Amino acid sequence: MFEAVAFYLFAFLTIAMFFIVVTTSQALYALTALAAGMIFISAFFFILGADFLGAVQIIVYTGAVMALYAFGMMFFDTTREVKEKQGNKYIIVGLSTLAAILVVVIFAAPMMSENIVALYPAIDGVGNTQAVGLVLFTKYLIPFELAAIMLLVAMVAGIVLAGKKMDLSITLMHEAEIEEEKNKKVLS
Amino acid sequence: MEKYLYIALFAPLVSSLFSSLFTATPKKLFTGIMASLLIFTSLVSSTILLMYILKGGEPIHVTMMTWMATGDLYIPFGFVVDQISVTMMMVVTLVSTVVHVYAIGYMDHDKGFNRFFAWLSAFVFSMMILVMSDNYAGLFIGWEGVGLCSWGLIGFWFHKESATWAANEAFIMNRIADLGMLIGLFLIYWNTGTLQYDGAFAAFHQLPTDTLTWIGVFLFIGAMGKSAQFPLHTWLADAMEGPTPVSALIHAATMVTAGVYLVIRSHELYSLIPHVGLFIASLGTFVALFAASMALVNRDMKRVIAYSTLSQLGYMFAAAGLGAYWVALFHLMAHAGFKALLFLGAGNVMHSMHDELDPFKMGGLKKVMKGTWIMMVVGSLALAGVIPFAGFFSKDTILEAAYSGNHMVIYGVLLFTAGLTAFYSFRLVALIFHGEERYKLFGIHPHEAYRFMLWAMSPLLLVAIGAGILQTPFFDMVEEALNAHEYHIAHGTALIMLVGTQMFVGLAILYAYKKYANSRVTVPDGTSKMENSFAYKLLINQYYIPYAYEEYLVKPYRELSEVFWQKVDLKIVDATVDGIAGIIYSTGEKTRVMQSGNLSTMLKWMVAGLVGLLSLAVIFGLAARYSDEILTFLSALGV
Amino acid sequence: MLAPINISMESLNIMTLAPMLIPVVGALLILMIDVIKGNLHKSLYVTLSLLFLAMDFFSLFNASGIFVKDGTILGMFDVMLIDGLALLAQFIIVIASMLFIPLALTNKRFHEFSYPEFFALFLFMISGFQFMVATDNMILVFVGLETSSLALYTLIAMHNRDKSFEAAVKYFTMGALAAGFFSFGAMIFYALTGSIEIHKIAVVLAANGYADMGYVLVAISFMLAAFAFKLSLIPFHTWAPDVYEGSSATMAGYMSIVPKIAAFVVAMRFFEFLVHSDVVWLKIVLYAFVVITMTVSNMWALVQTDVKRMLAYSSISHAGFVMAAILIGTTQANSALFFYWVLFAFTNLGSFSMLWISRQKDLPEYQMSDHSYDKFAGMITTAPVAALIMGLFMLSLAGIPPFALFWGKIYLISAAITSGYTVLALIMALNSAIAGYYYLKLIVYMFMKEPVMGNHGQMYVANATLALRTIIGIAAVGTIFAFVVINPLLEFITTFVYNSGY
Amino acid sequence: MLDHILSLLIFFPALAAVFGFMIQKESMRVYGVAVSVIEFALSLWLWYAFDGNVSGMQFMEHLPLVPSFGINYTLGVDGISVFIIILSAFFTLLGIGSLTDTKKVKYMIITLLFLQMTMAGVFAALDAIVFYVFWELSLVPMLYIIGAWGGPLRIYASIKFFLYTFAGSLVMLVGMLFMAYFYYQATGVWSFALLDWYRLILPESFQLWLFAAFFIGFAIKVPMFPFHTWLPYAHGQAPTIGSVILAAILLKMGTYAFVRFSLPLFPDAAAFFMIPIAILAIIMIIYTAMVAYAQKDMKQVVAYSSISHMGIIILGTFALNVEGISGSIFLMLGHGVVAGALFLLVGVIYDRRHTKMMSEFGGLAHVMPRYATIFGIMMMASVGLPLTINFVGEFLSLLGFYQQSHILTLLAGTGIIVGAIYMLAAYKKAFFGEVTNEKNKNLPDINKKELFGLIPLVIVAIWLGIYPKPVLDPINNSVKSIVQLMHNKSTTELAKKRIPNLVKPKVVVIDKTIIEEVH
Amino acid sequence: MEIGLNHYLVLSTILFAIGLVGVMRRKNLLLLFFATEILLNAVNVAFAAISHYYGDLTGQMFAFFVIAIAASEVAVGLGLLIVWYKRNGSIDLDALTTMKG
Repeated sequence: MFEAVAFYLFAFLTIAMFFIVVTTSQALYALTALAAGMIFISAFFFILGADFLGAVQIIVYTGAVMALYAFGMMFFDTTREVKEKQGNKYIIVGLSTLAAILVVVIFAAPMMSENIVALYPAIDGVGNTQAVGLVLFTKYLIPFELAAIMLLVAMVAGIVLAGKKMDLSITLMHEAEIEEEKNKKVLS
Repeated sequence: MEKYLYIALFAPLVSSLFSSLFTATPKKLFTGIMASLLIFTSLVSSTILLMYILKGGEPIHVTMMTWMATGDLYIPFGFVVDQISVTMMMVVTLVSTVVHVYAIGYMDHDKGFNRFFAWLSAFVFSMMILVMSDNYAGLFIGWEGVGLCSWGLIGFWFHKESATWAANEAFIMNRIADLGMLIGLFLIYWNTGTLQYDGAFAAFHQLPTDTLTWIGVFLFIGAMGKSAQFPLHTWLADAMEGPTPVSALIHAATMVTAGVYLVIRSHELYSLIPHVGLFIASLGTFVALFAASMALVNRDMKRVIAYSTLSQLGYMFAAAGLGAYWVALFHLMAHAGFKALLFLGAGNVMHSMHDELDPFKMGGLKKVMKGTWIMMVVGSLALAGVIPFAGFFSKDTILEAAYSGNHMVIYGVLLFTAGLTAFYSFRLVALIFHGEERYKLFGIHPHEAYRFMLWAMSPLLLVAIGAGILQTPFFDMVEEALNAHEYHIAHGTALIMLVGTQMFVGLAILYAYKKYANSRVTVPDGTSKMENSFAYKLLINQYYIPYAYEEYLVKPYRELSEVFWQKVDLKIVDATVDGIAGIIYSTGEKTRVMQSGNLSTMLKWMVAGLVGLLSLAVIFGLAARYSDEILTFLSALGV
Repeated sequence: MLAPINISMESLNIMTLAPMLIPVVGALLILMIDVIKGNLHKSLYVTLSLLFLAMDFFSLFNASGIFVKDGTILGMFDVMLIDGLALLAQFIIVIASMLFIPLALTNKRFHEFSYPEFFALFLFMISGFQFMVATDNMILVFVGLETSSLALYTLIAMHNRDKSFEAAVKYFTMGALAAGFFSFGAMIFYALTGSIEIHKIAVVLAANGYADMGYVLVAISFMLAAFAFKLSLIPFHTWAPDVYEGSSATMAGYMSIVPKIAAFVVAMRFFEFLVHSDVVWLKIVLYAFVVITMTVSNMWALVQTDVKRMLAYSSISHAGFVMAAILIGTTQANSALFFYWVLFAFTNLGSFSMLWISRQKDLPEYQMSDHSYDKFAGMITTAPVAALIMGLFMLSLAGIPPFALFWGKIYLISAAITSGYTVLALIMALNSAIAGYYYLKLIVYMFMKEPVMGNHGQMYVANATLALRTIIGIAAVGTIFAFVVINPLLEFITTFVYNSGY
Repeated sequence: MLDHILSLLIFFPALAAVFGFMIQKESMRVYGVAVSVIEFALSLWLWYAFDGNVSGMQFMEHLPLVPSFGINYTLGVDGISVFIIILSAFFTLLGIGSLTDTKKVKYMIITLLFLQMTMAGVFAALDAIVFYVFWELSLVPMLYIIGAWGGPLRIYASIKFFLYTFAGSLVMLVGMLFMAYFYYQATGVWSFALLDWYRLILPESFQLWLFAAFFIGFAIKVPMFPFHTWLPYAHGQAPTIGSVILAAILLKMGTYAFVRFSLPLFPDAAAFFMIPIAILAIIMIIYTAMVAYAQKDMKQVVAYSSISHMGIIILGTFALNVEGISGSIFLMLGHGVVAGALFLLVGVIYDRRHTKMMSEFGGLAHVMPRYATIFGIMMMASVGLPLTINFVGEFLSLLGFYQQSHILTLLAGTGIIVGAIYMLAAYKKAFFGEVTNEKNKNLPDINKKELFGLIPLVIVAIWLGIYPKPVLDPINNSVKSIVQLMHNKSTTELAKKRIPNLVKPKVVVIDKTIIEEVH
Repeated sequence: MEIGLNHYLVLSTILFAIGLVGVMRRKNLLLLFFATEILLNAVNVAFAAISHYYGDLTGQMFAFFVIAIAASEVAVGLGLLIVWYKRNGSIDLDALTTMKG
């Protein structure tokens, strides 16, 4: 019963929050709502016994990602009201409701799956974090390492793109200008 | 003897090639002389061959080389000299020798002197192939070859629009007939397996009459074109645009008789299908009358002679159609002589009258041109069939043949036509040589032709006068080859017929003289009563047949061609192709707006794609899940 | 409590990682060199990258030797899967990359190549692609895909001009959406089967007899949408022309080859078992995708005024063409896919390189865009050799024999015929005719028009250095003399594909 | 060397063309002539070495190309193809030799040499894919020739030419792949070798579809009505040399392919489609002749006349008997010579006046008598006068088809009438009459270089008209074997009826003793 | 009332749909990126739920990696936005239409 109450409560909250994210014209509201929605989602993770995931959700999303977005917002000066020209609303609403209805229709039907064997069962008496660690560092070691590379890529990319290197475009400059620019750098 | 065969055949070719070397150079007299000599050589060889055949020699048959051989088809260049072909060879070489010599004088001042001889000799060569070939394909080579040379010679003065037009008309009309001939050849090949005369003739006896009829009809269509039989006759009169020697050689003596030759050559075929023969005879008779009627009023000297040629060709076909092949051949031979004579005489007149053709503008030329006058009169007498000139013997035999075959209508018409013939020929003579000297009105100073031209014409004069005596030896010669027989009519009847015919002819001549050989004759100006009568108009306009051809065949053809090009080819066929390409291109042009470049639109497209896939999935998934129910439902609906 | 886990090193098959790790090491090395000493010339990085790619190639060679001997290799807790498809795709990826990287040595300087990060990211990207194709675990596929994509977005943006940012942003945003689709699709499969490994999914679905058809179809829909994005199938293609136009020509050429082959391999792993089971729906949808993509993008290519954009649409069309192989799903078709793609790689890289060497920094007034058709007018008189080579590539793309793509084309069409897709074969063939038009258009401009005023031949080879000429030479030779190698190539590919069970 | 003479014939000009890039501009013409002389000499050597009594393939070459997919580089010639190869070398020589001063003459010669490679390749190929390779490749040089040296609409014309033929041949390619697949099904081995395919007897329904697929490719190339509209544009815009080779050789690829592929591979379908195709051919003959009559442009007249003649070739081909097929092959040569010559002739006048409109001319026979003579000879050859090359072919084609249908042959025969009409009308307009246009008064007559191109053609046109045996005999032998093959392969009643059996059934004399023994 | 797997799936779908709405209607790129985060989060909920109901950890793994991916995307996406913003002074999506057709 508690589970049901919790589910519906958080479901309502997340939906509401995310709805605000996509509809509000205040960027700050959107950001806040997104952060709140993320936290509510972590609640689901806790309900579902994925404690580690819930923690990660809060730390990574609400902590890191939201902070990044906040910086971004400040940078872009979007704290004011965002004016968006809207094209045909019917297309948007129509398409998304259709998509939702279609999938919901199917998901409302019970799955008849059999033959499902838990490959990496949650072991009784072992904490979620421990179990996750076990799987993560055996079976999913390679994806984990690759994820590290991915983060490295993202980091390098972020630095390259946001850094000073992109300020002057060599692509658009003539050879002579490039030389000039180089000399300037050496001199300074 | 083969040697002479080859000489007779190839001397004209050599002559032609020799002359053609000089086509681009100014006039060289020696080309004319050389050509005449070579043609004469051919004549001599032909004469030797004739002697050989007359002496009862076996027909000479040579096969020079293979022409075409594929599948079961085998066509060699084979030549045969038998009674029929040797007669034709004689006619061809004799007339052409005369014409060659004559042309040296006639074409004296012409720029294209050398070219003329090249064409003329080429014609002789083609004609020789035509008559000497031992198979239908070879005959067809000559057939087309003479057509080509006729085209070149009619259009010899190619700066004249009328000449080139006439040349093309002649060629195309002949082509129409050639198609018939070609089909005839195909029929012969697929039914007998060969195009050789002897092989084909032998096989004809085994064929059903239907097939033979078709063969006969198609071959005769070919003959109709070349011999200008109705309805393909209009080209012949127009062909008079060519130089007169050409008219004499091609359009009187030789080429136009090729059709007759074809029928005679295929007599073994036609004797198996008498109903076709009767048709030929009827058509010939009709043409005889039809052409003679047009000759009555025509005001163009050469055209009158041309119509008379047509008319005489009708006689020949009448004879051939009735099975009297030897008579046809004999008439062909005699006709070649006197008709060439007439043409050449007319050529002299033209020459002296500065190419004036209207006999009404002449008159009284007898004084100036005595030699020509004699020749023309003799030629006309022969044409009219007055005893004892050549025409009498040949034409009279045709009438006999018609009579003895009980074809009274044919007989009657031919007899009547004989009268017409006499009338129009002497109308011409009277207008040209007798009466007032009307030419003076036009400031012309006529003069007699070169003497050597007259001398050159003399062999023809001899033929015109004395060919009659050759009838018996000729009959003996061809008796076997053509399965000939004399026509025996009761003596009394024959005498009555003879006298009657001669009287009729004589009256016609007298009437012609009376009407045209007097001082009252003036140049018609289109005001006289006669000129406005319906009959006159009908005749002078050639029964409106050329007009009808122009209006109902040529023009529609031209317009249809234009429609095919402008409307069908460009607007339908091509436009369809371009249209397909255009549709593809414009679809691209129209739908490229999908690529608006706006990210939001792009994202919407993606979602739309997903939703599309999902809807398909749901529909399909539901259908799969409830397939049983759907099937029951459908079956309940009776699907 | 948990029992300690013992893992023997042998069972891990660590060598399966070698091909992917080599570029990673290379990338790290480049980054480190940059840290130690900056401002080094790009040729160093190009050579280093080339070196590591060569090593990558040899390790692949080594792996394929083992594959030929022992068959499919699983490694690292069965996450890594080195089968024929993985090897072939990696070969193509590595070879195309090796052909691509020397193109950085242009005469003129361009922004991206002036920074070592470009090369590092490039090598990371390759490694990402390699991971993506060498597994059937959807997590690894996803992570590999994202690694490479994120690197790719950056590489595009590093060209550093407005259009390239625009391109990168568009690509990125749509990529994010596609990532959402992918994960959602994977989720449904997971819900259905409790597994995210493709072969297990296949097994479980088959055991269930596809009972939850609706779910399966929804999952396929999402997956299809994700792959269709990556493979630029209509209507998920909208990024492609803009991204190709916005990025440098050489990058565009690269993008038309490498990311797509990676996506093709995954799609092949994913859809093959579905095509062969009774999912008729998938066949219909794929059929529609193939036909629409081929035809419509051809029509759009017809109306382009810029050569690069035209080539972008043509690449879309080619992708649609090759997608037919997945629809057909026989060994011949799957071999044809790789076969076609190898040949396509040579030709398409060649033609994009030709654009690349003619890239100007500022446009004369008669030129609307970087590579407008007008630019190439009368090229035969001003730069005959370049015109001939470009014409050659166009003919090859059009499928004129005996140039490279023709062989791919007949093999693929033959595969269609062999499996009874007659109408499809005809549509494929006729599309080549439509495509002929726009390839010809360039030929017409190059060979049959007079040069535009002020146009001198130098422009067409402005960027040419020995490296670029060599690469174009290799591509041209590969295109012309393809017929010499098709037999070994075909046998090689067929063996690999067949032994992988596809 | 004789073992590889076909490869030599194919690749020598290509190699020479590649080397041609190194030649200096002014020397290019000499180089081109030299190469084409060698090529022509090689082709003559091929003829010399060719055994006319053998009906099968000679000088076979075989090199595995893609053995796993059954593609082999197989070459060979028989009586059907050998002469077209010679003709193509001949025309390349004439074309290069009589090339007038054009811009970029170097590229023109290189292109022509490449074209020669593809032409030789098409006719020598005995593997479907190799055939297809050369077939498609031949489009490219021609595209360039039309597009770069053509008239004002050249780009439209060249693209139309290319795409139309390309689209058609792609359908044909699908057909070829199907054929290979059927072979694979029947034998378990992939093969594109024509001689292998000959052994395959397909059910009639398959034959019909495959025939249709091949037909589209070939018919567009020929070009048959209603796929012909690219041709007038191509001819109208192409430079002289382009038209010459297009008409003389490239169009023949289509008809040749009918004989090489459609007939022996699908005898039942050929017999089935005989009448419809014959009707198309007759439409081609009459309709295009009429369209030709309506033309104002001399070159278009010749262009449409080509279509008309191709109609007769098609008709002969679908006569399905030895006479017809031999005739059609001979007519391919004949039409090649004649149409090539006519286009050269039109080019002569175009070089002088830069117009081809007949209304601009008139009375040319006065100022250019030699030109008029040669034109006249070629016109008469085109009209199909006996003792010219075309007559042999036309006669045999029509003769052959007469066996199949009387009435259709009669209709087709009207071709000789309508053909004469437009040709004579055109000749009259251009050459006869007075010289009315001032510009024509001082036109120089035909010069030596032009004569170099034309005289050989005149000689050939007449020589082969009088003595076609050296060419016709080998053709006949090869055609016989094809017809027999078709007869043996045919399965339907209709085909058995329409395709003659050349092996006359032997009367078996039964020995009495044998019968007694049986008893 | 028992909360089953389907409940979570439906919830996930609804969230996903909201994300789609955001993706389609947002013109401000930053806010658009928010929407993509919603998409990924929606999937994560479902993964966690399936993982829970099947007693299998793989789902959690997937969710874990999805979070990592989302984080990296943010980094790169923001980098792109910054460089774009520096040039154009706008992150409005409608300004991104120089290439089309």
